[in-house]
Amino acid sequence: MIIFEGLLLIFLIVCAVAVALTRQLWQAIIIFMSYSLVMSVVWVFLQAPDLAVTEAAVGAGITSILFFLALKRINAMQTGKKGGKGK
Amino acid sequence: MMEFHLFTNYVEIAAVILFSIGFSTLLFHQNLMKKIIGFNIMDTAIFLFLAAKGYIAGRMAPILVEGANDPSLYINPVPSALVLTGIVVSVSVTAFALALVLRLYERYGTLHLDEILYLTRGEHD
Amino acid sequence: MAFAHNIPFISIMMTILAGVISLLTGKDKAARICLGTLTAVALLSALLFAYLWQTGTSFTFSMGHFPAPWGNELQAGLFEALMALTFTVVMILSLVAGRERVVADIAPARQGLYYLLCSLLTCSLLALVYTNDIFTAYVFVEINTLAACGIVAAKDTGETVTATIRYLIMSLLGSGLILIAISLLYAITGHLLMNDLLGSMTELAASGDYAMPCMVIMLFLAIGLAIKSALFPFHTWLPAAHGSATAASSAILSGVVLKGYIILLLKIFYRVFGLSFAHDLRVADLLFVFGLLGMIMGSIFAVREKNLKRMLAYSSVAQVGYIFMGIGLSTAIGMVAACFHILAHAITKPLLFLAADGLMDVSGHSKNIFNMQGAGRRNILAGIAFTVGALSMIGIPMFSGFVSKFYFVQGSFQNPDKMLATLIVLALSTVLNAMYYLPVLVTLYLGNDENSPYRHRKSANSRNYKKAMVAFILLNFILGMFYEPVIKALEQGLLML
Amino acid sequence: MELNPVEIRLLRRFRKMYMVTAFLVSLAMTAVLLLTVFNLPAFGKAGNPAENEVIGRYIEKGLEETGAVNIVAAVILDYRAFDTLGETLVLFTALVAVLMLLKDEAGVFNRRYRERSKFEPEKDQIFRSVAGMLIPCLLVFSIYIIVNGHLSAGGGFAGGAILGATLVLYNIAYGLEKARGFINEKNFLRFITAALLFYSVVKGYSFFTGGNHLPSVIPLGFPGSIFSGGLILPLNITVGIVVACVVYGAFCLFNRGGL
Repeated sequence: MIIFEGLLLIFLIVCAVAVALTRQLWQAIIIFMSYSLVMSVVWVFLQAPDLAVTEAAVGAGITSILFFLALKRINAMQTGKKGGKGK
Repeated sequence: MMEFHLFTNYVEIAAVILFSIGFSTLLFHQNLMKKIIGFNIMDTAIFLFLAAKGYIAGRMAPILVEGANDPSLYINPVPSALVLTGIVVSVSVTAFALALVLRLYERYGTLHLDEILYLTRGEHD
Repeated sequence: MAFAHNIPFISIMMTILAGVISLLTGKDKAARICLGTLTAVALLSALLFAYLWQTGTSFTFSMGHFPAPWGNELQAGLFEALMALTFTVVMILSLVAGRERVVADIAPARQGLYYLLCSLLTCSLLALVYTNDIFTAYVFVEINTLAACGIVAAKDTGETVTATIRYLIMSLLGSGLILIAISLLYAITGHLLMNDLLGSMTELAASGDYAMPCMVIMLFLAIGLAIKSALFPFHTWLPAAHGSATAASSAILSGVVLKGYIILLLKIFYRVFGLSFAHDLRVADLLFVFGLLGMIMGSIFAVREKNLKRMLAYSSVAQVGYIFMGIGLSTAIGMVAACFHILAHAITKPLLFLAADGLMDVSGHSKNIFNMQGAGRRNILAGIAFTVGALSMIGIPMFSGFVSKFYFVQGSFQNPDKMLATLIVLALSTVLNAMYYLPVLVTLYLGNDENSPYRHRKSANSRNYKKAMVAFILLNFILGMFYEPVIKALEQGLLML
Repeated sequence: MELNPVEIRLLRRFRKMYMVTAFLVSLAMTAVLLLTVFNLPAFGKAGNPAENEVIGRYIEKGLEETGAVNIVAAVILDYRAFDTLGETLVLFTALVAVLMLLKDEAGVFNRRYRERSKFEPEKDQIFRSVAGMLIPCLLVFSIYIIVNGHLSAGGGFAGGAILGATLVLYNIAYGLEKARGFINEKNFLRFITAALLFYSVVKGYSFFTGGNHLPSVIPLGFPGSIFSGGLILPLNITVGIVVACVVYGAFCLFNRGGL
């Protein structure tokens, strides 16, 4: 059990470093999403089911939706700008 | 009586490493979206730390089973309550920060904080 | 139980309800609700202050049916009541005086939300002042941060939005440090209520356990709150945010919001660690050094600044340095002086920002000092207000700024180790203050405006603006001349803390 | 805006310095925190400082005093309810700030980018039928989580987030016009204001009676059944509505700058 938990924790750290180093924003967001999900699994191990449910719904769900919406709007603006004027 | 726990606190060690990574991403990364993700990592790391501090090996989650209310059966419910509050706070802050970033992108067409600062320099008299 | 004991709770609930209801009303109604609620809260706080002054006690109010270590709790003494009163009065006067500028700067659809955020900001400040629970304090710090960023970003220019994101990022770093410090605190003591924390901390200090975690906790709490209240090396966000927001926001942010965090820090010093333990941890010395550096560096930045609002913002950095220097002196009089300076700065800096707004009004809305030649002659009231504020900040007798400097000097005499440094830096800082405020005054009154296109521009300020400015000026004189009762109240209040 | 070669070189050097400082600061911070963690009470051991009389009472008397089986729900909605009121206000503040920043009064964003990013869904039958099956399930699931907040893990925040996500899914699948049939801007603002008003008034009542040592008249109900826990059930529902509204509102504002 401890080994599995340790692996999950190492996975979290790798995810956190990867977010800082990836070049593509959407990759960073997906990595962050998996980070949140693994975090909620860790919380199940720590006997905190309330947190696990909330983190899965709010942390992984809502936060990721917000990030993707923001990214979508940024992409829309990017194509809009490129079409408009070459600044 | 001081004790020195090198590897017993392994969850806390992971939590503070994650905290430092998130903190550094928020402080030093130039991309605003990455900064916000860094902030989220920093906050979840603190929540992991708190959850670890509430955990007591061999005990159950604080949902009473059949009315048994012996404190030595359940883990500490307070950290869970604090973290629940914290998660919602961090989502709210994320939404606000993303809205600001969108506003900035609309105006300057970049997510790079240095570039934005360079572009604003000419604006104020 | 006396009615007065309900006042902290009623003040907080009223501002919450005002904020929530404002979402449905139009912009004018939202402004009226906000100002009406604030006036009621100010009156109630005055009542509470009078009650506590007469009885000479402090009390706690449990939020819910469970007593303190299980439920949440508010605590009110003279110090808290005085701060709540000052904060609400400054909020009201700033909002009244800045009303026209809000109408001009902020899009009509946003004005209702602006006042809503002001209500919530007051709610969070009151909760920060009254709360007795450190985690509740964290939650309200976050509301404070979001609402403060919101009222900066309400004026929709590139400059303000950029300033807001910088402000937000620095604030989040501060919040992160505060939250991990609270978690560590919980891990080693198991308490969140300040009184219980003080008990555990005293035990830990006596036994010497967890010395390293205690040190780190104090350091993180101090740095986290210092970032949010713009102590010198962490001040980088302040000039942009305070210099670019609309006049009312600048006044509220510099007068009130910065002080909320300092009060939380004071409560942590007194009620969580206890003064002697906090002193042993050496964090006060760090704050003292940063404070001294801030007093000099803030003024040097201000001397070089040609943008009037940014100059005032840098001056805030210097003044926050004074407050932290007073806390860092770790003497009784030093603390009183720091608290008095919180009040003095809270009524002086909003006055300066709002006067600067009136002066910019008659100079074509340029923030540059060179475009304000003779503006003090064109807008007489704003000129007088700016003069009063500047003289107070320099520390001329009869004005509030002088009193705090006087007590800072007295406080330094109690601590021989830090006396020399304090006195030298105080003198140097006074000279530097004069170096940037006096040239502005000279420009305002003696500047030649014959070639200026605005030389015939008359001030078009409303009567409300004038009334609020007169009130600010009077407050400044009152605090500068009849300071003894205030000092006495602060001394007693700090003992009750 | 052009930079000359000297400036570019300076900028590069600055960037290198910046990276080095960043690395050193992070390293120092990690070291300090690790040292602190080594000195903390041991992980997962009984009898740590955090396990004290406060927790004892929560678990021993929680059911009796609040009527909730889930002690975490009892703590956040009854014992430490002031924190949770603050937390709901944080959500509200964030929503107001986002509304202020992204509400597109003049429709500038829509006009400029409408051709390139579509806000109305494509007529995708498969997606719609899958959504049609999913939405009722999600709705039931979220309501289950909300109303069982005092009995099992979950509660208003998690359930409200799922409810909000369901609304978002409905909006994506069936389009804005249909979603506006039951939640438009006016409705939305009224919903969230009413929920928050109810929340603050109810909690204000319990704070007031508690602070003045008056008895509360709210029955706690039979432990373990749905209608138990006194105020916790209605408060969970209110919190759920607030969270769902905030999620849906944030989605609409991010997506097209209006509700």
